[in-house]
Amino acid sequence: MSAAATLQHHFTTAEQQADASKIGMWLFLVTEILLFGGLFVGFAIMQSLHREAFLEAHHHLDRVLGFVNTVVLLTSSYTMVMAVHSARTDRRKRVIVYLLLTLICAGVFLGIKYTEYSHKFHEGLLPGRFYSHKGDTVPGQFMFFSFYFMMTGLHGLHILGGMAAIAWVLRRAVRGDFSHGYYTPVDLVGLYWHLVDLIWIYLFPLLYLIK
Amino acid sequence: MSDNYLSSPRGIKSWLTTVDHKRIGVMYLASILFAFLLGGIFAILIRIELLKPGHNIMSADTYNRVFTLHGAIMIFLFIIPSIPAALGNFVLPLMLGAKDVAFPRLNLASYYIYVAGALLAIAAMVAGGVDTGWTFYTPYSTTTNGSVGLMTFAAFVLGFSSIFTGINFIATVHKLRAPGMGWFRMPLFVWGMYATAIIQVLATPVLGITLLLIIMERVFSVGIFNPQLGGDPILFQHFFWFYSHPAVYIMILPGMAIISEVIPCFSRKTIFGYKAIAYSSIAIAGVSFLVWGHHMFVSGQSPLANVIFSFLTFLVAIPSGVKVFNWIATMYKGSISLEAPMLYAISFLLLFAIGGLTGLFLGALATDVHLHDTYFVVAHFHFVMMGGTVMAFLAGLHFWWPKMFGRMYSEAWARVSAALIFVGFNVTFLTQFVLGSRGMPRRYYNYLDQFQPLHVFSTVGSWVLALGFLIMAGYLWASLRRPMDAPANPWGAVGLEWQTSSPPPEHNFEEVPLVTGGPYDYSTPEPDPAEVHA
Amino acid sequence: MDAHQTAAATYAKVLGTLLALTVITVLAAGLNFGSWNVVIALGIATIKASLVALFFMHLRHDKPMSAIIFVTGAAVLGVFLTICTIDSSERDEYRVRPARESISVQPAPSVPGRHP
Amino acid sequence: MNAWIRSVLMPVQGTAYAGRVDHLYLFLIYVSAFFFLLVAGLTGYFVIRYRRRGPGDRTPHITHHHGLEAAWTLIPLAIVMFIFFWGFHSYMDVTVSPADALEIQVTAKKWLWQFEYPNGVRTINELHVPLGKPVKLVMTSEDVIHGFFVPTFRIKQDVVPNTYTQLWFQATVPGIHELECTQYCGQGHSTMLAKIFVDDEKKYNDWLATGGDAGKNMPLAEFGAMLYASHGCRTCHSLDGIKGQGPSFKGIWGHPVKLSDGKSVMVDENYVRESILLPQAKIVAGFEPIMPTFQGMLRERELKALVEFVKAQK
Repeated sequence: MSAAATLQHHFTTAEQQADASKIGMWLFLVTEILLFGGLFVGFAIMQSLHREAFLEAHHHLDRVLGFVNTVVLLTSSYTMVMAVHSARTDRRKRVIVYLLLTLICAGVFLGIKYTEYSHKFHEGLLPGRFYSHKGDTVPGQFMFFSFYFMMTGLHGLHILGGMAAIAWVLRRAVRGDFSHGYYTPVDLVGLYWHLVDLIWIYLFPLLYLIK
Repeated sequence: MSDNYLSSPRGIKSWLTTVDHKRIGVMYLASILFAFLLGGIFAILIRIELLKPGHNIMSADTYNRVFTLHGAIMIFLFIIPSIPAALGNFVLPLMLGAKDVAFPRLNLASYYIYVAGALLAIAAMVAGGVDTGWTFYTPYSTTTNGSVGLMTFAAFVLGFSSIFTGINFIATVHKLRAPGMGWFRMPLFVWGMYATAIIQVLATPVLGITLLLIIMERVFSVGIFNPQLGGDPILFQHFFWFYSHPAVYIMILPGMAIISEVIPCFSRKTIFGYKAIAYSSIAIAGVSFLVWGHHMFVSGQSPLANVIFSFLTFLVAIPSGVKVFNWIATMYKGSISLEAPMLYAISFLLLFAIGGLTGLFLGALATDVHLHDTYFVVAHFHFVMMGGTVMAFLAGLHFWWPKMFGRMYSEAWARVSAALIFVGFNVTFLTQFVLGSRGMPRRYYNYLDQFQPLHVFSTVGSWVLALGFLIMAGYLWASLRRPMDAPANPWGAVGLEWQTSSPPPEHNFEEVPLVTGGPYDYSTPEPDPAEVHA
Repeated sequence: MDAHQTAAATYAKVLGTLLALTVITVLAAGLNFGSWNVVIALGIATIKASLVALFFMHLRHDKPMSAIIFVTGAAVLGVFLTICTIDSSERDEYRVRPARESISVQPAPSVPGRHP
Repeated sequence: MNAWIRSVLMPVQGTAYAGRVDHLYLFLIYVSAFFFLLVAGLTGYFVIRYRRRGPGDRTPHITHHHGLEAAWTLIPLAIVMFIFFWGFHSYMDVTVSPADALEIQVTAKKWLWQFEYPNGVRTINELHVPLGKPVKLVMTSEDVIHGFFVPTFRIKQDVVPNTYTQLWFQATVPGIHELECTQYCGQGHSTMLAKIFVDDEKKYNDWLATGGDAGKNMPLAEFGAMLYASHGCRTCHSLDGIKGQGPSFKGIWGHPVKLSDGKSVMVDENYVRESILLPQAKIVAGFEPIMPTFQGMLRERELKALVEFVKAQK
């Protein structure tokens, strides 16, 4: 697709259009940061009020799975940035390969998350009133799992959204829409994907590691 | 005149799928006016119920639902989208000399999200109602019956509509200014919208997560705001006001933005202190994030936080004061004519001054402790929101009405209506300052007999106010049925939006305008303000 | 294309650093630094996040506007977190600590059906 | 002038602190009046003086004036900082209570106020305090957030579940003062009122010694009517047959009522007594289990009085 065909009527140059899209995307990312930020603030305060319970509860999480998932997500960020880079340098086949790799990583991440979730469901480590784990020595651990599920759940929804977006740019990449003159969609989806990664970078130590 | 945005392309479908910012603005305008009518009906019902103590026309439960809906509708469905999404959508690209906003499809999505949110809110009203107050304080909101979950979800959805408008405006201002229009040649309306958009983008997501947490609390009992489960209800208030205080500036900054357009135009004079007004908008946006705790002076928040927030609150008074003085100075040696938009602008000046000054009583700790959660607060925010934002909205509506619809309205009736609204408003709400000072708490269905005379006074005022709005509805409706004969520039204004025809063509300008001077070159002779500064 | 090679190599190096930091943070969590545990964990997370933002999200070479937006958002969140934390710890002495066992089992009287 | 403004705008000054609040309040009234008249006066003067005389009006090109702008930035800044320090200073008076203050425990719940005195005496919706003595209130709520507001004392504090919030005052005007709930708490919010009785120390001590047994010389049904009004029963239970949050008392005595579990029960002494002390035990069909318990809050004679009162509602 030529650059002219992708220029909307109210812009005069492709650069102006790309800049506007980028500003729009970054503003959207900031709203995402603040949306998650509320949960982080809530977690910080509740953690300080129920230190013992949170400490005890986080032992129920599987550090190894958390670590593997972090590696998977960081790798997917790398493949994503390589996809953007390949689009910018007109390597169309590589764009497709890297996008596919990113999708696979995302799938692996969700697969592992699914294993973790089903384990928690089995044990009764559920949020709020559904918490039914037996044999706790420290009360109040349900609150940790409230946050665990809200934070990883919201994050998981963002992964799903990201996968849909990646699938969409993948389709366009296959169609041959992108070139060094026009690769904004890959670029923006990349930014979004990195933000999802960035949030996980904080979630991992907060939920799995901190004592 | 047939080739304008209203008539071409034709057909309902072309409206529902339009990405034209002007059409989206008009659809928003129709929707928010409907919301205003709905909220207004609830207001009148509240005032009738308060005519005498005890049961008049509704039960306490109904009353609680009615005042909740009045607040929620007026704030989320009317006042937040009123100026930015309706008027701003229409005029901001025109003022910048742009063909559209940066993301036209996002703009349409924002409108449909608004509609979806409104439908959800109406569904919540019908299915059980909501009796929490628009503030949704926990643990009341997490334990009461009714459709609180649905209502909070509606507000959550409406938040996205607001965020998308904000994102659109920021990108538009950055990237779509006409050739020659530097930052300091932008009209102050654009500066105001820009400051508003910053708050919309940065504050609304926190409201989003807060409302989601209420839903989670109701469904899962997650515990964060529930004291019985070890949570902290005061933390909820931090979350809520972290959005809702800046949201007050989402409401008032656009009002100030309109006044900065109307006063120079009807005074035929350059705005006084352009840069001071522009910077004060940004300053207000910045400081607005630091003052939310003044809603919590008696909540059980720590005394340290109270003192910090009280101090910061007084700082935010300064940029607002600066603006008022600049507007007055603009009128000095002007050529002032009192058409409807200017009448509303002057109403704004007087009422907003009262609203702002009574804010001092509420910012100071000792007096706030007495006045908090009384009718004094109710009166204060109605003076700012209605005396401020709504008056400015009406000024803007009358100012740009000919531009939007190509028709003039009856100036005589407009003056009658402006007078009734001004008088009715003051009778209704000045009284409430006295009620509050004397100790009448807000959200009271019943009250002590000693307060009755003032309540009667206030209720009668609300009828005068309603009459003013009915007349306005009448003459505006009548104007739409007249032939399209408004000139391109009925007020002799200088903004770019007046250089195109009324109503504008589909792509706004026949040719892209080239900006060579400042935005308010009313005075003669006309040197470039940029040069005067240099 | 040299520029291409350089960029691709940088991305690979960044990934390597990120993975190394992940290992370090897990190892550090095995040791006990007392109250520094949180600082170390979040410090490493912030370094990782900065790497992602600077290189993967191109903030290092992008127009400044993107970075301004990002930093403003982070700063606003910082204000929110700081004030909420200060107020919460200031209020700590007034809080009633519910009896330990009552936290998770005591149903609120007015909400039927909690904690079956 | 000051006294007149105060009498129009403010309630009686029931404490010395109220006087200090009113002082600031009056100052703010004058500051506001000055600035409002400045804004309104200049606007009005300019509108008339510079009204449009014709389409050919020429206006001067004035863009800014540094001196003026600095003045209307810095002067208001100085004024608001002054107000801040004043408000902060007076506020500090109410945050720190004197060490020798008489401590009274306050519990708020939907929709009544309960007070417990140092000697164990408890009252509902009536707070008795000695004149001229500092009184410290330690407050908590059993359900949602309520607000403790005494307009004549100029004090207010939210009452939060699981938190002890505090207030103190030193009443200087004997008589009855109104206490109002200011944090919205549902259906009975506007009737969640109480009376504060400020009496000289002897009268207060006498009252405290008799345990606040106000109704000891009244006939039972009459005493019950008083308790019905003072203990918040009327918020939910009407006497005229209209259904509120709870069933009306009209004509229920001696008749069976249907319960939410399908059984039915006769309204007699035992049932009324149980409903007061263990309100969740038998819920009348069609109502929510929201009534608070009065276990430990009523004397035997008070219970009897309430039973007699219900009996009298034919």
